[in-house]
Amino acid sequence: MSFLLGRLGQTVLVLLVASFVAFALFRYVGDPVNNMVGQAASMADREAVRRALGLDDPMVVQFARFIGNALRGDFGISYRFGQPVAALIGERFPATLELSLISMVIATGLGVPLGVWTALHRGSVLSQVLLAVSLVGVALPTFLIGIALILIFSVGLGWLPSFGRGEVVALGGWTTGLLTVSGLKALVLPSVTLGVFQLALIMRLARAEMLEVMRTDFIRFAKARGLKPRAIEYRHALRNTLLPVITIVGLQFGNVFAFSIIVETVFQWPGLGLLVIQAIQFADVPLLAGYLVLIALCFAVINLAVDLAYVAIDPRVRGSRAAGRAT
Amino acid sequence: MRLTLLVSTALTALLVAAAPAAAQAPAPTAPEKVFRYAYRVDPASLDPHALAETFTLSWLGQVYEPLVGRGKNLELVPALAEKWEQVDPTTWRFHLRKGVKFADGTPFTADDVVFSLQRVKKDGSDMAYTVASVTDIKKVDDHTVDLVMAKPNPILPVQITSTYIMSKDWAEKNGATAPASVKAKVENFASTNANGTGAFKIDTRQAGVRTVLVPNPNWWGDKTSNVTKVIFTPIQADATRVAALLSGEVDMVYPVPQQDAARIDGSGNAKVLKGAELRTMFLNMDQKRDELHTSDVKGKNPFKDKRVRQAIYQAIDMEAIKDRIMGGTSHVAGTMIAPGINGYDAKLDSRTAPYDPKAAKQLLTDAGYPDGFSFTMDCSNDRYVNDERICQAIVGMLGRVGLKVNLNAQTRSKYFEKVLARDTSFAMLGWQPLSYDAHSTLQDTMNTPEGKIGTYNIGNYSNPKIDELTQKIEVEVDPAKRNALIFEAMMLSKDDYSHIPLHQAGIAWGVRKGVNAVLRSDDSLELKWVTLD
Amino acid sequence: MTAARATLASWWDGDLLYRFRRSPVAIVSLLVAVLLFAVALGADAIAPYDAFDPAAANVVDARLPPGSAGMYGETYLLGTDPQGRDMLSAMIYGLRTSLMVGLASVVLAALVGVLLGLVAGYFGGVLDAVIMRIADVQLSFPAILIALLIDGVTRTALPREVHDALAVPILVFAIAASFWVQYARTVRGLVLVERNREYVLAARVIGVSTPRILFTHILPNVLGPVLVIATINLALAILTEATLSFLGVGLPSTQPSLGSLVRIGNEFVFSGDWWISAAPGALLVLLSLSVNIFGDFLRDALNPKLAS
Amino acid sequence: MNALLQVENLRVEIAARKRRLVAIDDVSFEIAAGEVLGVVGESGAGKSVTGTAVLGLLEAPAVQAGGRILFDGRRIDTLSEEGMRALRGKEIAAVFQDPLTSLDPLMTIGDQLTETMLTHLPMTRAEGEARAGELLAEVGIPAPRERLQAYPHELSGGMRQRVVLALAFCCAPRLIIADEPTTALDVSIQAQILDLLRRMCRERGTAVMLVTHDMGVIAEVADRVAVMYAGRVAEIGPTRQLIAHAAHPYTRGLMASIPSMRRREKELTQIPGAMPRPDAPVAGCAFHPRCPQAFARCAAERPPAFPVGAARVACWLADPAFEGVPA
Repeated sequence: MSFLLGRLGQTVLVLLVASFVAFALFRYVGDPVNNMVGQAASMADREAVRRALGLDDPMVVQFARFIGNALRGDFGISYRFGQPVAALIGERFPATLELSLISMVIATGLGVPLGVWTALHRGSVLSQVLLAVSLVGVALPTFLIGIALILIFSVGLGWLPSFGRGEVVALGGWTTGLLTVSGLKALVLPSVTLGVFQLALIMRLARAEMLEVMRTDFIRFAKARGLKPRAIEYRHALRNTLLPVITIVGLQFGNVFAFSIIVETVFQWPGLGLLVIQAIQFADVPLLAGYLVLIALCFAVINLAVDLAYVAIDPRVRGSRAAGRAT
Repeated sequence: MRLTLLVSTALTALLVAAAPAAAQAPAPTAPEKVFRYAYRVDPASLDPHALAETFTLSWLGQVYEPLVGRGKNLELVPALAEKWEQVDPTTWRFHLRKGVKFADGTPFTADDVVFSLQRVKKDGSDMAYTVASVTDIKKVDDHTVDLVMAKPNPILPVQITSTYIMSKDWAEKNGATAPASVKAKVENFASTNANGTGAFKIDTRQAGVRTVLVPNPNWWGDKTSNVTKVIFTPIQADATRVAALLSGEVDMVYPVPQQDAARIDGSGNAKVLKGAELRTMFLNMDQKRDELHTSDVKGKNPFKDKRVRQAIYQAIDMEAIKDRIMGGTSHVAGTMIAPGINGYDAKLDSRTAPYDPKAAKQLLTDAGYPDGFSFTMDCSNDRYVNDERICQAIVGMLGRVGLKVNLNAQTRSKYFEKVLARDTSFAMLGWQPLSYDAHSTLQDTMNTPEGKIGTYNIGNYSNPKIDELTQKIEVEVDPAKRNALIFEAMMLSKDDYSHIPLHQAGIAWGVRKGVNAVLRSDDSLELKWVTLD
Repeated sequence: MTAARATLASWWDGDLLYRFRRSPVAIVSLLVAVLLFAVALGADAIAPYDAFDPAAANVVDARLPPGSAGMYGETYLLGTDPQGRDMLSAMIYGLRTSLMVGLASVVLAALVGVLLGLVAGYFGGVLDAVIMRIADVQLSFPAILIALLIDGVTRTALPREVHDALAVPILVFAIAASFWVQYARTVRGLVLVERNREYVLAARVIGVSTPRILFTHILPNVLGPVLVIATINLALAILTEATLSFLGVGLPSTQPSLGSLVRIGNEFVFSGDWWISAAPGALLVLLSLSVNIFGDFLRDALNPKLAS
Repeated sequence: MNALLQVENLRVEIAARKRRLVAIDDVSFEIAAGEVLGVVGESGAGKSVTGTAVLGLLEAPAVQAGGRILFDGRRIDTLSEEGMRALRGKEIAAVFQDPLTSLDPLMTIGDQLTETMLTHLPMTRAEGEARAGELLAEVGIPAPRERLQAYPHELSGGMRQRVVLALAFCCAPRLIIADEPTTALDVSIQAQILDLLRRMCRERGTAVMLVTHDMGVIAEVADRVAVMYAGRVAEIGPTRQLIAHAAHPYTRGLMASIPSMRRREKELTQIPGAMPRPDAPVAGCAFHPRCPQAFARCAAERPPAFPVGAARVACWLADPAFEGVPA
């Protein structure tokens, strides 16, 4: 329980910091006025708009107003889109989440087995090749990968779409591209682009962890017990390898969200990243503020998921129940 | 928190939702003619009076209509008004088209015109300037409306070609009687929905992602287009946009970066339509401060010296910019208005002085700057075609005559904030009169700044003679006399090197084979003229 | 001091060098990295033209293919960019900028991170809790996002001239701000182990001052892992800078970095002027790859647990 | 000869850089069925490597470079990987030093026991689980049935080593390699575990190779002792004889430490100087630089094993031809 309380405290802290950063943005970034008036507006018009937005109030007043609104989930109306920020984010969030999830699934689903395999076959040529390729994967800038994939698979071969999300299906308030052929096709290039770096990273990490676990005493003891190699590698080593890997996968999720900004720019993927890069360009502060808080929230949710995964896998974390039975 | 709630409900919805409803359910009874096209951005709002921004207005022109429209060569054509006349010097009478219906079926009448123009004048409207001269809007009968002005305004029909008419009933029923205003933080039904008299109507729309349009069955006009469905997508990244055209995912993209034109033409399944913009790019020099605040010259302002301005003019090789940066598609400008703008005269449109770095250096020496001087140049990097590259080229050219220019290229919002606050010594700007009339160029970019006048005269150039001529042009009814006045004013500016006109950028649309579109020099795609083979 | 010297000796004792001699990949990667560093250092002498001087660009020579001759008799080995700038020169200066930003941000992050990690690990308690909480919060904001925000904020808050002059320090700060956590966490973990070692306890008993214990006894023992993190972070920092510049929020266009060169080149991927994007892109990948491979080698070589 | 285990001229080398270091050099000994052989020596003397070699668990860069290992008269060092695995845990079991790290932290004790038995013995899962409960009872764990569901971290160190013993004995092996089985435990628990080990071996007639640096343990448990020094056997013989009449100067040095029984390693190294490291081998007798009785021949020639009573001693002093140190 105290474990969860501590997590909650941390989440609140993160949210507070996020709001502060969001407010700092609100106060200091860009002059939104120019984005809201046309080219024919006079300087007097501009002043009027500035007053209407409350940009002339003292900072403290603006901060108080910001916090008050944020607590009610109200981040105001986007300067750029003229719609409530919460609605805009809600509309775009599914696209980014699906993209991030799928790329993480690709990265984890391939990265962990490859990492384990290369760890178990340290000397083999294929393992060395895979390692070298993974280094290239870590070293390649995401934007270059995206451009190259478009050139090859969209323009060159014409197999996969170069932009957008394809046909989406609405499930309640959620739109998903996972249920249509065109939606799935559209997902391929962006999620691969986003996943390459993570794949390489996770593979290398899984390999390093696996190697480390394979040197532990309990694996040595398991060998001394005459267990079959498969049992040692998969029943014992792999499960112990997964713990740190899960932590990293959780942490990397934040990075995937950030890198989705680049991928969404390259592929015109209609998600939050595209929204936020526009928000930065147009100094759309309410939108930025909402985005920041959402990122912090996502972080909290992912952390919770990681904690739950730990509880599921690692009996040592289920402390309280076990304590009653200890000698 | 609402956001949490939103996210969690969305998640729940995903997990438990039963019946997936297909967003797009094409039912191909007749062969569908789908036209898919992409532009760099999405229209900012669907409210036709919310934002005076060229693309938004152009795009909304497919759904909404003005009283007076523009033809394929930008000539005035009847739209919702069949004809218009000046019944006296201060009254314009518009005879409305009969039998017109809005997309929702309600008939179009004079009440809608009165309502819409009043709405345009309300707080929050960004289009008020188009009817600023109108003091009264009178319904004469169901199909006649009078616009009354305090003083004669000969160009009113020209000014209102983007002033769109909404349905009074629809607006009242949906609480959209005032313009959606990002300024007052109010949005309304009209910013996300539309009901116009135009050739197309909106089927579905997700802002910033995708908008589907279908032909408006109630449209009054000549049905040239055989398109049955239009899918519009904003694609911001140039490379992705071109890739989408080349891979056949869209039928048309614009703008096409000039350097990609050859590739598209050579692809065999698409071609590039080319034209020139109506927007003139030009340089502004601060001619007001007594000392340039970004320069190493202290105690005086070199730009106040006409020889310095001329030196800069002669140091810039506009032809090289055209060839090397604009891919040969731009039109080198000799004056501040483009061909196609009312008041344009080819006699204005030649270089005032030749490109001649030696002469420029001599002029600088004569002016007392044999070793040149330094200053900062402001430039946008995402507003105009190749803006940053043009500025970089200019910095290089000025460097060759000894002027040390620091380039400050930034995103449009920051750029405009800075230069509109006159926090600049030297800046590049583009201007396209929304009315396609030289008066706007004179009033907004060349007149002495005061109140609503001269807002975009970034260099604060002041010439009382030009100010006076501008006022005369505003009220002169006789076209010939009016054009003579415009000519005179433009010549004054040229002789004075008040601004340095550079060019009108080329317009390039990438069009797939089998798609026929009309390239208009205001860069506006009119869906009603699009046909598919 | 003896502990310091002993540790230093144990890194650089024959073992590391021996492993290095035996690894052709490590040798090549280090050679490439060193060569690139040297080219960057000597940019002023090596680059055929001054890429920072806008006057040197001649728009008439724009987009010439590699090997072309310019209007005034210049030779462009790798062609020219859309401004008529010599690609080779721009890339050499871009390399310098990228390396400068990468190195500086790694050094800054390492300094801050090591210091905070030492303090948190050695003193523990509230100080530790506060520092590690900050680190946790920091971790929830991805590097790119932090850098984007910091750069965006300073860009608006500072006058343009000031920002331009400070562009490199700001970028360095932005990248370092997201990298320090890794050092702090690693060092803290190591310090927790080291501080209970006998030699530290002994030093404490005989009254050696705390800073002295930290810097002469503990620090040398944690430098190995720090070096490994720093090398790998250098590659990451270079990529981060490139990514930010690609998004257009990095350095001003008058101060090319490899990332901003690729961004410009990206506009020409369909035009047939392949060298504008391919040349700086290849250099960027080469730099990042060589540093990464060498970092990888260092990690394996310095990690006794992985040593075989 | 009815020895259960015979090690003949075992040589283990470690590949390092350009040369191969000799970790175990010409080591020979045998263990009879039901016999406890103590292997004693300073750390680095090669005790554990010898045990590991017998188990067939040498890992690169260490390799067996010579000699033979026979189990029950059958050569086992040439067995295939799978053949050796089948033997490990079933015929030859092991107990390692640290019970805290010998068990897989993510698996219950019952599962680890069952898993081992199911690998080697023809039994059903239910039988395995029942047997696991009995085993826990035999090693003296209270409430054994409930403990089957416990995870290692829920048990104390002593309990865990009992579990390790249960794992070692679960398939009724004929030989147990016990590598410092009590070193990591509290002194009070050491005796309990040692008693348990001795009792179980006696009951089942299991032979033990007990690796330790603690002469006290040897004196208490072992039937015979092998003293190792720098990868060689210095002296091997009945425990009683070695304690009473050690022939090798090194053994005598060791015996001097017995009065302070059950002390730690420091006592063992009371002899001035340090054991030569494998990368700096010493010519002749490896002990001669530290030997108070060394003479010229010791530095020049390596002593073979001379029989002294029931023992064999690798020392020139034990040479029947030896007449005394030349003046």
